[in-house]
Amino acid sequence: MPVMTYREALRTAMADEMERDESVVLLGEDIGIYGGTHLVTDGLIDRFGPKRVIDTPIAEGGFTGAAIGMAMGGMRPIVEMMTWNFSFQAVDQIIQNAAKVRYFSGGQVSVPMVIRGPNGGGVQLSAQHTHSLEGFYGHFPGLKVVSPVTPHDAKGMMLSAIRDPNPVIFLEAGALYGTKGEVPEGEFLVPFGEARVAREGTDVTLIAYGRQVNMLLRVAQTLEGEGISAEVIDLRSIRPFDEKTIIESVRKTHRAVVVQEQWRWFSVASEVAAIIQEQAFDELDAPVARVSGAEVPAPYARNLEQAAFPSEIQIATAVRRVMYRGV
Amino acid sequence: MPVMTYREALRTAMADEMERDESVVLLGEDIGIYGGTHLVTDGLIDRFGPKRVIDTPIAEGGFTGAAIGMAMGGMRPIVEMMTWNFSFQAVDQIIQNAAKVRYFSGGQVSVPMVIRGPNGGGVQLSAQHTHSLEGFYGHFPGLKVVSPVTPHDAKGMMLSAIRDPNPVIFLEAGALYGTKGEVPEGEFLVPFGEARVAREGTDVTLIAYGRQVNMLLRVAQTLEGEGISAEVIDLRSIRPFDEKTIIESVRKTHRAVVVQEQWRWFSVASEVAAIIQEQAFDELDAPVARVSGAEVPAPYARNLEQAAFPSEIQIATAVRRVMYRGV
Amino acid sequence: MATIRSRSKKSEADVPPVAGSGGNGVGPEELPVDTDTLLDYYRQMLTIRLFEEAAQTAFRKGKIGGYLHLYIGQEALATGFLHEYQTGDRIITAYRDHAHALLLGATPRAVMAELFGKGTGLVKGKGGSMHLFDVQNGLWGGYGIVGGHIPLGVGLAYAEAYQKTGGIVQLYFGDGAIHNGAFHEAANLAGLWGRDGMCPCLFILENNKYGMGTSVERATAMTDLSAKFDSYGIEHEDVDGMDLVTVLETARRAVARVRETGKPYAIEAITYRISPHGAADFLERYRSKEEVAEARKRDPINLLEQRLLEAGAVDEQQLAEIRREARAVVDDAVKFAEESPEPPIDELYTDVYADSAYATDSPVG
Amino acid sequence: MATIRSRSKKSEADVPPVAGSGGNGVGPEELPVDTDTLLDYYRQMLTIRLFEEAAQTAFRKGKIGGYLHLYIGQEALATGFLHEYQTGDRIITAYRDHAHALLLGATPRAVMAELFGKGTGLVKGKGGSMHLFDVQNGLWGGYGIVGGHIPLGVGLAYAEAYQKTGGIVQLYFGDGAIHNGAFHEAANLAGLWGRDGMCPCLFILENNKYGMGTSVERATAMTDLSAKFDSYGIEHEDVDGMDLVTVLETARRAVARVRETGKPYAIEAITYRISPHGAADFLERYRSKEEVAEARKRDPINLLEQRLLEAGAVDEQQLAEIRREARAVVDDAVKFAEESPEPPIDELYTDVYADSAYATDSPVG
Ligand SMILES: Cc1ncc(C[n+]2csc(CCOP(=O)(O)OP(=O)(O)O)c2C)c(N)n1
Ligand SMILES: Cc1ncc(C[n+]2csc(CCOP(=O)(O)OP(=O)(O)O)c2C)c(N)n1
Ligand SMILES: [Mg+2]
Ligand SMILES: [Mg+2]
Repeated sequence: MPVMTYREALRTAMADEMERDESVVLLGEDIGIYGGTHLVTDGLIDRFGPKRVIDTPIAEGGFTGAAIGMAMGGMRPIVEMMTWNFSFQAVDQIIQNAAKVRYFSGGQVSVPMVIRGPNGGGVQLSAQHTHSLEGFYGHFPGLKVVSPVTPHDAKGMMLSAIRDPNPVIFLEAGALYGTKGEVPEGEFLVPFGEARVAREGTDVTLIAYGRQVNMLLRVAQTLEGEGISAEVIDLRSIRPFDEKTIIESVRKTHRAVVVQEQWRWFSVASEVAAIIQEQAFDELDAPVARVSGAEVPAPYARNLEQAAFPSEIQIATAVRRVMYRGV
Repeated sequence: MPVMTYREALRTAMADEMERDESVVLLGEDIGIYGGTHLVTDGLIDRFGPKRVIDTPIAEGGFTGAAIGMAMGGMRPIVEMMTWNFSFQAVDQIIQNAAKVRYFSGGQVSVPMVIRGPNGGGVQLSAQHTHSLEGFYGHFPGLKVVSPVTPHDAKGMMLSAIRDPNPVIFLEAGALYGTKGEVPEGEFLVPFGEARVAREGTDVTLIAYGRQVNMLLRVAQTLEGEGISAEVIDLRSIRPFDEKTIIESVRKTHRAVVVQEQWRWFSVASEVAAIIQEQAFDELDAPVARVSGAEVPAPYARNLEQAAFPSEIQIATAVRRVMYRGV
Repeated sequence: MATIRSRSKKSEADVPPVAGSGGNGVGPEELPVDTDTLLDYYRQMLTIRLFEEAAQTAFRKGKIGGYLHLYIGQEALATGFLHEYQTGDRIITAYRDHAHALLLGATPRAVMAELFGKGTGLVKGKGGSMHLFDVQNGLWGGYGIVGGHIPLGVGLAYAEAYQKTGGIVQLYFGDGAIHNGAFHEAANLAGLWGRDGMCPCLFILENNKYGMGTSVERATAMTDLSAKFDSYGIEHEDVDGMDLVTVLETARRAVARVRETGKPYAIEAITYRISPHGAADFLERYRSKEEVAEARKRDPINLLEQRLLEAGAVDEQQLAEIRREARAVVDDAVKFAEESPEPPIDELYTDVYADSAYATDSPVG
Repeated sequence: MATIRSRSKKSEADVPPVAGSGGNGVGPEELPVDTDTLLDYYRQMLTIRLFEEAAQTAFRKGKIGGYLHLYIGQEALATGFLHEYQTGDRIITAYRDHAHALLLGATPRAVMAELFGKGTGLVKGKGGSMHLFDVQNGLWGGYGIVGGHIPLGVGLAYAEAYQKTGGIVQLYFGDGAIHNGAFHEAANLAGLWGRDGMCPCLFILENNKYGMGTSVERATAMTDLSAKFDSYGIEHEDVDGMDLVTVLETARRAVARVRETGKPYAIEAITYRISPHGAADFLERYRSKEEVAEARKRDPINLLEQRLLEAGAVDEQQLAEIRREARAVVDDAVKFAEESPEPPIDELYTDVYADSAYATDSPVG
């Protein structure tokens, strides 16, 4: 299988679909001539021209809304949020129109569109430019929300997203655009709503999505040295959500730790803990533990930013706690 | 104690503070000459004039942002969202500026402001006009989020909100503006972060906020006939959150049901379930049960809308389930 | 079921001609539009009026829930512009949308049933008054968030151009919406895309003098609203929205222009909301009774009636017949709505996603 | 610590006068502003330039993280307008904010330490380059969301008027921001409130030709940006932002006008961003090297140097001395930043709420 970066995997998926389906177009700030601030769309304007790779003014609400209109009108727009932080300006369009117009039109219209861009922190962008919005958008019926971490899933889920007849919130692991991995050639779809067992284990279930999955894999390695066998689950898809894979794992391990970069209150980890205690209550040997971002807007200074996000040490500590190993 | 409506309680609190403190001003659509679409601000423009009761154009982002500027500049604005549904247009201002500017200015500024208005559904306003946004806003550090249900708390929490040096998201029970209750005269503050035990009981803890609290009280009455003694907790304050009162109650009852109008995924009920299993794991005799709104945009038709929100029957059923009574 | 549309339903090849295209110097005695067409529109406007009055009555009786925004006083506007509708065009508006739905061909029965929240309603009882959709007849909604639908309209127009359908978008919005950022961002995109012929969008600003209780003068320091399109390189003109004949003439030119050029164009239609903002907003402190009475003198239906009578195109007996007919249509719609069943409860969970395979409906966890 | 501000620090009573208030017909040979003032500003602009070049170097070395947006080419603009700053005024801008902070009196040490993310930084290392705040000197921030700070500026201006402070707001924003809805909603409010003298806000649109990689022409069909203020009843004028003398003259009139009337006023300052958008944006496909070279010919610092030399107000030796001095200030700032400690980890949890009694910091549940 060819090896490519996360960035290239996304680009390949978009380009392939644009070749296949003329109704697919891209919109966003500086995605064309500039090549995209993260170069995800690099070169596409040369291949597909400015009517299909549309550079927009700085008006997230306006161009996201226009893309919703395009989607209703039979096109398949892919909107780039230069970063998801700017999507707050488009929240009204995403929630009030994209997520709901199918419902309040009694099923007369659909909104086949993708909104994509980098999500999450880790490069000192500070408070206004650091957010993990999985739970924020995942709350709303009518949206689908996904968050791939491997180049493989980046391509396979982007293909699924573009073909999905619904609005898809596609949260890319911004810090990982340059990471490489094997990616199957041609058309392959990674379906939504299926979590991935990234590592098998028997003593404890570690659950995350996005770049925290990679941390979990490293922690699992460390724990192996302590005789703890950790299973690692990559949720991949936030809405729809794969309850089954999690519950099956917990039935085996009887313990779970959920890790996320986002804030703890009313979040993905809250839901995962709630689901596990609901559906595997009698199987649990310890409370589900959560490790989340610090309850502060993201700070700029490197040392503070590092302290604001879950660390491998915090995660390992949480695991030992649910294992009742002296901590 | 005088009896007044929820609406009057809010108005009294605002008027009292405006008398006391000249820096308090109101902004919003049709809050002045029109009297407010829910008449909460009725008469205030006559008492305080148009420089303190400011009618705005339909530009939620703009006037909320301007109010943030006023607050930074030493005033204490109270913004009316005609309904919270329109606040999606102001999300960028609320989250990127109000919640964070204190942090990213290193503590140089503060934002003493209140954003208030009716929240929640129940009067057939359909998909774009029906939201319960406690979890949505509660997710963000820097904000405080409250949701009083009695006229007593409406006044006492509004006074606290106006005097709070932080931005406060004040979610009013829109369906209850006309309900009456006893309200102490003069200055009394209901502090944030303290849940209220609305009814004592020993067998099960029922937890809600807003108009669902009233449902819980009725269900508790019904259950009494079945020999189930239910304790009812009104959270009142979503952020800060009173974990202690809940945990103490569950230590006594060993069972809990959380009820909310909002959607289930990544919500207040998720967090409450997660907290209880974390902090009272060994005390729980059954999984924490949740009853939430149906996972659909709000429908218009009366029968569908009723089916979309938690019913007393659903709640009673959930209680019986956690009590392991045949259901 | 019967619709209120023109007796001779239009198709692209068969748009009823508007005579006297010059249209200036139109005096009360001469009718530049052919009489049959005008009479037909008179009938439609009257039916809309009676339909909405019946809805208001039903609202007061508690048979209609939520919000109900009436179009009373503004009928000539949608009637005149939708006269230019051709198959493939897309119409989008805010929540004051009953007239648009009826004029495009939704049956009064289906619209009234929607207001009543019945399963036979235009959108199965799921949307209500604010969310009328009738995509097969060109109505792309009915939206409740002020300003929020304007970007959608611009995107729909891009799609028309991209797909080379020959269709255009008619995008209606109010004087209150023009102060919302969504308008400005969308209008700027329209201007930009229009340079390449990629935005056949006719902006129709319905200036009915108020956004809820706030007059235009209290909402902006610059009250020449259509001039705000200058910021986006979009040409514009104003029209007297109370006079159907003038509206028809303007609509013809404006629609043709947008269709030919693929560029946006804007109309500010000066009109007046005679009804309260919503059916529940009885307190009207923001305007005087005298002002409303004054506006009623230019009620578009009376104005047209006057013209028709003065031109001898119709007599009192014919008018009475038209009224009787309109009343019958409305009575039938109300009866149908009353008698229709509520939507089946299963409908609660449909139409959330376009791929029904998947649902996340587990309210009780 | 030393600041780069005017040697004679201004107070309300003691604003350095700008001579030749007429200011038109300014030729290269005559200097309508007194020489000492100009020399002082030359020193300040040069210090800013060297400061930012040093920051860029530090960024490349990985000592500065996140984003770093330089003001190179635009220095005359903030220098000229902030000349009119009086105690009590409030200045607010976007993320391209180093010059504003330095000119208002933040020490180069504190600003550089902020960029380095150190505890001695202007905002304790919490904000970084985009979020410089120095409230005691009138800087109300540094914001990173395009358009997002514009409503804040309008609200700050309302507060000035409401509290009768006599202060005004200088609100800076870019050509890219003018297409954002936040600008339009805020400008409309400013126009409205200004009618009652309740909005002493000077809008300063820094048109540096590009919003990131998008030129003004590719962002809007109507490129006369200041004319967009017409929609809000706000008067406006354009100024050559490269020429300090012209800027000073314009600033004096504009600020006085806003201060007297309590009404908003707008300036479009035509300038050019010589540096890349951000320090990491080396790929500049959107403009040619020739274009940048052409713009460099009107580099505001060279332009001023030329003027001073031609007028005989300064000689090469004096210039060398000023350069040496500026360099020393910058070197000292870098050294200070390098040697300063990181913020204490406890700072992570402070400044979230203004009432420190309460915190919700339990990341590990
Ligand atoms: C964003 C938003 N804010 C507020 C409202 C409440 N609201 C509904 S209609 C309306 C007035 C709109 O006025 P205009 O655009 O002139 O339309 P008209 O009602 O006159 O037809 C307001 C404020 C809303 N629906 N959406
Ligand atoms: C709402 C939003 N969208 C996108 C961005 C990313 N971004 C940062 S600066 C910038 C360009 C802004 O251009 P302009 O306003 O002209 O200011 P300049 O950089 O030229 O000083 C963009 C698109 C952002 N910060 N905020
Ligand atoms: Mg109006
Ligand atoms: Mg610029």
